[in-house]
Amino acid sequence: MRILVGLINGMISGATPILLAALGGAYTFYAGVFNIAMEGMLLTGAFFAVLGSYYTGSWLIGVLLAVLGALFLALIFILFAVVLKTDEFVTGIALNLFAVGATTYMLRKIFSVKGVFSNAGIQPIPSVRIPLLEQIPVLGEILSGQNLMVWVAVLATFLTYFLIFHTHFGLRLRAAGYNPARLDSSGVPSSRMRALSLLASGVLCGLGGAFLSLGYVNLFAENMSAGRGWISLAAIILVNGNPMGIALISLLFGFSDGLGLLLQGYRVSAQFTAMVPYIATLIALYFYAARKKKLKST
Amino acid sequence: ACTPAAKTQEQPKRVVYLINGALGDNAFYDSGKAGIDNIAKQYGVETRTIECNFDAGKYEPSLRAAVDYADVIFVISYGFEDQLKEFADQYPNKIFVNIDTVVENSKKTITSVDFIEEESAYLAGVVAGLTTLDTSIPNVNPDKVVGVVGGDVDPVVSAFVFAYENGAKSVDPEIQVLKKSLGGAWDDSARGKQAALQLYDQKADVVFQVAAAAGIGVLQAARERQLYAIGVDTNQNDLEPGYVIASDIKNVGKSIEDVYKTIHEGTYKPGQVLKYGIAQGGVDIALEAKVQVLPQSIVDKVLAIRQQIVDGTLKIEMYNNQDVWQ
Amino acid sequence: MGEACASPIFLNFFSRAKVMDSNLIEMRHIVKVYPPNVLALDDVTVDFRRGEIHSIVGENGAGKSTLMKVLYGITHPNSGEIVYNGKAVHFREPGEAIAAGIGMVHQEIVLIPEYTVWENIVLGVEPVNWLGKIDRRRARQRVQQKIDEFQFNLDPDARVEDISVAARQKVEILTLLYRNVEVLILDEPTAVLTPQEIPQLFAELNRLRDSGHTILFISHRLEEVLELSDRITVMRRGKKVETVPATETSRQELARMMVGREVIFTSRRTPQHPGEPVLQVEHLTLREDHGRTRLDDLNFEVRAGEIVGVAGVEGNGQFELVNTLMGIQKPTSGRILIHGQDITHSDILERRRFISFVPQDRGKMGASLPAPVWENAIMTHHRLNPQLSGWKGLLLNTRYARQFTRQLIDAFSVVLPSPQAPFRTLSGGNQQKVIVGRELMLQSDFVLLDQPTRGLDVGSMEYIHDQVLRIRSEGRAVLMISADLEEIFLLADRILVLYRGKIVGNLPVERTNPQEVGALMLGGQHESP
Amino acid sequence: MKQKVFNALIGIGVALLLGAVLLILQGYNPLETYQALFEFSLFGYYPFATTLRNAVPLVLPGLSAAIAFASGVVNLGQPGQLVMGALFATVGGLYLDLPPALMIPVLALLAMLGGMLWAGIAALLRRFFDMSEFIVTLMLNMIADYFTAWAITEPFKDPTAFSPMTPQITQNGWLPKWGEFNSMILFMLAAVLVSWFVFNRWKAGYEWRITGQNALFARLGGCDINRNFMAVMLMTGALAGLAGGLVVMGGTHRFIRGLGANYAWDGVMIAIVANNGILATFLYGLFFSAIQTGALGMELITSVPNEISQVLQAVLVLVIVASREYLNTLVEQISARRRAREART
Ligand SMILES: Nc1ncnc2c1ncn2[C@@H]1O[C@H](COP(=O)(O)OP(=O)(O)OP(=O)(O)O)[C@@H](O)[C@H]1O
Ligand SMILES: Nc1ncnc2c1ncn2[C@@H]1O[C@H](COP(=O)(O)OP(=O)(O)OP(=O)(O)O)[C@@H](O)[C@H]1O
Ligand SMILES: [Mg+2]
Ligand SMILES: [Mg+2]
Repeated sequence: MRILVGLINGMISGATPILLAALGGAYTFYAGVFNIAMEGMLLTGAFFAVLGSYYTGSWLIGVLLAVLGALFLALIFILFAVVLKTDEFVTGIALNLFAVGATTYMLRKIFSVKGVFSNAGIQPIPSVRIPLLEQIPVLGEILSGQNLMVWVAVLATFLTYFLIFHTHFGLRLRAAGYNPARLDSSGVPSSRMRALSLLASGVLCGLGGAFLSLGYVNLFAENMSAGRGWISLAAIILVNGNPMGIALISLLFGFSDGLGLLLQGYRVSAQFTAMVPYIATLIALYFYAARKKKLKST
Repeated sequence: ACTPAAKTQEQPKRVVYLINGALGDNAFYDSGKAGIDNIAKQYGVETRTIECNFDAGKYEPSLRAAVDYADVIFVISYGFEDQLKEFADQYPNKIFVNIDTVVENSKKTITSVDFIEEESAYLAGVVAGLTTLDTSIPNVNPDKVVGVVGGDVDPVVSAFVFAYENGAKSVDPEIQVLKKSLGGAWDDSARGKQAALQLYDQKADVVFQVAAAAGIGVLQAARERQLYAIGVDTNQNDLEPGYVIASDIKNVGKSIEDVYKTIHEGTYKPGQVLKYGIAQGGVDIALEAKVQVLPQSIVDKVLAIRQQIVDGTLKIEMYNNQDVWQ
Repeated sequence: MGEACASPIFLNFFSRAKVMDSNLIEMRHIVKVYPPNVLALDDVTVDFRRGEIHSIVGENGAGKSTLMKVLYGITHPNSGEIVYNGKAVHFREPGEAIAAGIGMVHQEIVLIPEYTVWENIVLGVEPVNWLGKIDRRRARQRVQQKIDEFQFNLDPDARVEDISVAARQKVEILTLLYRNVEVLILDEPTAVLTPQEIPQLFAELNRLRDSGHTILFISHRLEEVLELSDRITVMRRGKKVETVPATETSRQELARMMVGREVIFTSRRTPQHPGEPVLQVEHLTLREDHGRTRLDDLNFEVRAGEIVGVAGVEGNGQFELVNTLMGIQKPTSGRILIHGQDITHSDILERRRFISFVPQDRGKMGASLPAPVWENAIMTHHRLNPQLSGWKGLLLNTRYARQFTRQLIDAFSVVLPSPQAPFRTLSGGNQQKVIVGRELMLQSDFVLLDQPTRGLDVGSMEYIHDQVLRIRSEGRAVLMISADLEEIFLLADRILVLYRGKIVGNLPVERTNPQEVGALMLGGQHESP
Repeated sequence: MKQKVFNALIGIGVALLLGAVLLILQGYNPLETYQALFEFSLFGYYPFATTLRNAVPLVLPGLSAAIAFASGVVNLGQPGQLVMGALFATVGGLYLDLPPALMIPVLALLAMLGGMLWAGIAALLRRFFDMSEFIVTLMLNMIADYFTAWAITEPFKDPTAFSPMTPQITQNGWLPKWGEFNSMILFMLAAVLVSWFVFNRWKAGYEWRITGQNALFARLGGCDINRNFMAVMLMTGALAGLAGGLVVMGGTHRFIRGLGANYAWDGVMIAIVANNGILATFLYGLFFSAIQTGALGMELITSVPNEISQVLQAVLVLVIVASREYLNTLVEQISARRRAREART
């Protein structure tokens, strides 16, 4: 029982950063921007979260700084990909490279450590305990005591869904992806929507990064995004950017990740258990592709 | 020939610390760096550190750069032992000191510093075993379970796990040791934390981390669960005060300083294998912490066993490629 | 936000009264060069009056669209000024033009197929609540209101991908009316309409004019221009030739001003007896899984030395007919035979041994724009013509490829910088000549032409037509799909009319007329004699 | 062509300037730094040889990516294909025993086979379940990474080693060296030439190019799209795999942890910077190899940390591409303005 609960909690906290990043990517996906800089934005967010939290002693400012940090990357992306019309793929790859180098460098410059900065002075993002629910055996243990950012992610999922499919912002955003010429000729510059979508993904990746370094664990480690940005990209493409689908895939990923670790108890080599999430993603892709095929044929 | 003559033979001017990985593990590599910095202070030599960041493409050029630059090279050569041997043979009058593994070149010029991790890891196991049995310690459950999280499944980590398990079982053969490996994700502390959480869910009271940066996640898991962890390589007892009950220390810096001292005094002999166990101060267990969790009784027991090891009355079984992960 | 501002039109009623035929818009000395060096507008000066329908005619590439795009703020002139409502304006983007009351419907319709009609229309000026949530009820009702006001019959909730081309055009116009523009620019709106739909459009335009709108109308079709407009401006090769009142000119004169020489509008087709059937289509049916029938039991044949024209409003099965003939889509049932040989299930390359194919969209299906001309010229030949392959069929014989391209260029008098030049840098007409040449040089007995002269000017059009007639006289079988009835009557021996995937008419050209065919295209019954 | 070279040079120039600004801001002397950079990468016999050798695992994956992208195939699996190639070559080198004259080509072929296999999986998944090769190759990268890690820690591990690695492959499989010049360079040159030839002179290459530019046109023109897709996947997989094999045969002589750490991604990056041109990929590959090799010198002489050279690379990539494209439009606009002026007068 405890193990199951642990697995579910593991799933949730494993899914959160991916979910946040992927939601960010969803905006750019609909706006027709090929954004692979989520990895870098996560990492930058994680770093600035720790920076802010450590120096001000307030996790809130940490989160704020995380968002600003990721936004900074988004701005560079906008400058090159939207303004100077540089290839989006190059911009993304370069930004990821840049993020790794820059965070590592600042880590050394500011905290004069390399690798990990972990310190009691880093204020973590609090977790939310729900008085009455707590009592309920399993459900309580899951719903209560989750990190605040987990609930933010849940909120973000629905908010994103609402924004993209029910507001004029969303209508224009998707128009920018479907047919920028139309959007331009109806008086809304599509480049503006592309820029906005990048800013949105900056904000969300910033939050995701903050969760990595102030939520789940309470430290910054070089390259701690550890490929989560790429997973979120896969999740987005997998479900064509649909926020609900993204949430699902992220959970699937978080779950299989924990499951992998658990399987080690049962004579499976660590390397194979570590593959589980990626294989799970492939399987998901298989079913998704099959479904799309059916839809197309009908 | 420790005479003025030896003294007059020109002193080394430049020292390189060449590591396969990267600084910042709060541990192994960093402790070596500390030693290097002390050398620089003490003897006023120029020192440089070359990190290869585990990038195989960098090993040979780095070695080349090192021999071009320095006359003494302290090297942590996981992964490029072969190239190291070649270079050592090519440059017999440069001093190569290989840390943490035994590398022997045909000209026998490489001196190796070999740490006996098993001794300290064994003590870590003892600490864990005694702790899980002592239900008087807050939150310790009656089940006799302890855990360990390794960054990878390579021989070095396996050696730790092997001795740790022996130590724990020496306390009570019924103690069960659960293991998790991060399969090489040394820098993914979130993963490290999740692994530890799973161990705690499986009733472990103490988790030993052998996972560098990812290991910090393990320590934080301990705090979250109000349970206990054992640190590695440096004294991490105060990283999460009250939850890190001990640390398995590997004092790379000391060994480097010792060896350099001999070089400075001209007593250095190439081609040796220097064993650094507890007795030599190469490895050790640190039990003192700001927030002391271990009852004195346990501390005493552990120190007693430590003493036996120092005296040589207790021989610790060395790791020898057994499969320790099941 | 999103609330469209109070209509300027009422104001205009009063102003209109006093300044009846004052100039609403003056474009002075406009020069536009597209990078690197396409001189699209060469010092053009023209004025448009309030409340008139002003047509602009000219060959392809004469600069009509560019002129309008400059006015609309899509492209920016290198020099020249625009005066609107008495003051100099300079629109940086269409949004500003719209805000000022000028709207444009593009030559190639730009709508979002995935969106509904009302979503397309309100895009950019959506009525929203305080949350930014789109107020669907209000939006729909506003759109409906406009639809009623101007008597367009449209379903605001239909998805654009499901409605006819004519309807899409209405959506485009409505989008502008919804924004209360006073000047409407329509770039070749009739190109995609049937003879029956055009009067409807004109009626709507006249109504708009009477309600105080100014309409700038671009077209190739001279007679309709004469019928509709108050004044007509003729352009040629980026220069304005002249602006004349519609009442004081004629089709012949306009054509001469456009092309710079006399143009013959009569068919040069000589009677000829068709031979053996080359293409036979039997019970060809294409049904999509959820029941929608795209092709409904087609039966017809094309004989040697015969040109069969396929008439029909776009989206009635032409696309699917081409796809099934070419093997892009597999038919649900039925057979396709060439020379009696069943090719229903053979792959594309197999078919290409028998079929020459000129697609309707040069850029999408007919060529690779970035590739050099010669690489476009040898496509398909590289598979069928052994001389093009070198060592063991692995290598490409580039020397022969260039020689081959030369032949094509000479045989079809293509004008181009060099065979190495990127295909995109060729003019539309020359691009089409290369494609037609490539296909006709395949020497296959069956030739499938899909809109072979779409978007070509009179000169290129004449040339292509001559080629089509030539291969007819060579005794090849031609199936020509065209939205342009004039062209079909000019060339075809027999006319197939497609309606909702059915063949609703199979008429010898000499025993029918555009009116009848037009009626059939719209689903009217065909009264056989 | 000349225009291209010119733009590239301008781009590099601007990038280096920006890099210098960056260095000054961080309190380093740009001149010294750049000098060290090039002393350790170009000036001198050993540095140059090293640069060439380090270029191999950049250029080959680069070629792989370039050909794939130019043919409209989104093969991002170079990292995985590289390590699989390395593994195959290693295993071959462990268990086969042939004279060098045979051993070396055989191992090279094995390496290509490994890459092809890994790319082939993605190709088949795309072909039969139309699963986007984009995601599949990305996931396969991770899987290959763990798979090889397993292979060298369990079945093929060197029991005497202290970290996960295989034993050394037989001497016969080692690539010969002439002084500092490692013969893997020859393989690279050969690969470049072959790639160029296939892509520009073969009928297949012609069809790939056209397909990459306009798939529908190629299909209607009678090209066998599916077969071409498969062929491109396999060929690009082979190129990436070969890179892995060469790293083993010419460098480490065994599969060690962290082999091919980030070559392949750099390769992809280089391909895009080179606009998927084959020769351009080769040249940019050399350039980035020089930067990376020289970075070591910066660390040693001016103690500029390795991160900085990472940042520097990012800046290089962005600025080179950006300024190159910006320059093109600029040139066109200038000529347009001239034309317009003529028209007015
Ligand atoms: N996208 C483009 N890039 C570069 N040059 C172009 C482009 N489009 C057109 N041109 C140039 O503009 C010139 C005119 O193009 P256009 O298609 O209008 O020719 P045209 O006047 O229609 O002649 P034709 O009657 O043969 O179609 C062409 O000669 C071509 O070189
Ligand atoms: N984006 C562009 N880039 C380069 N040249 C262009 C571009 N758009 C148009 N041209 C060229 O500018 C000239 C004028 O084009 P424009 O579209 O105004 O002609 P048009 O009169 O509208 O012809 P059509 O009847 O085919 O619409 C042509 O030579 C065309 O090829
Ligand atoms: Mg036009
Ligand atoms: Mg044209």
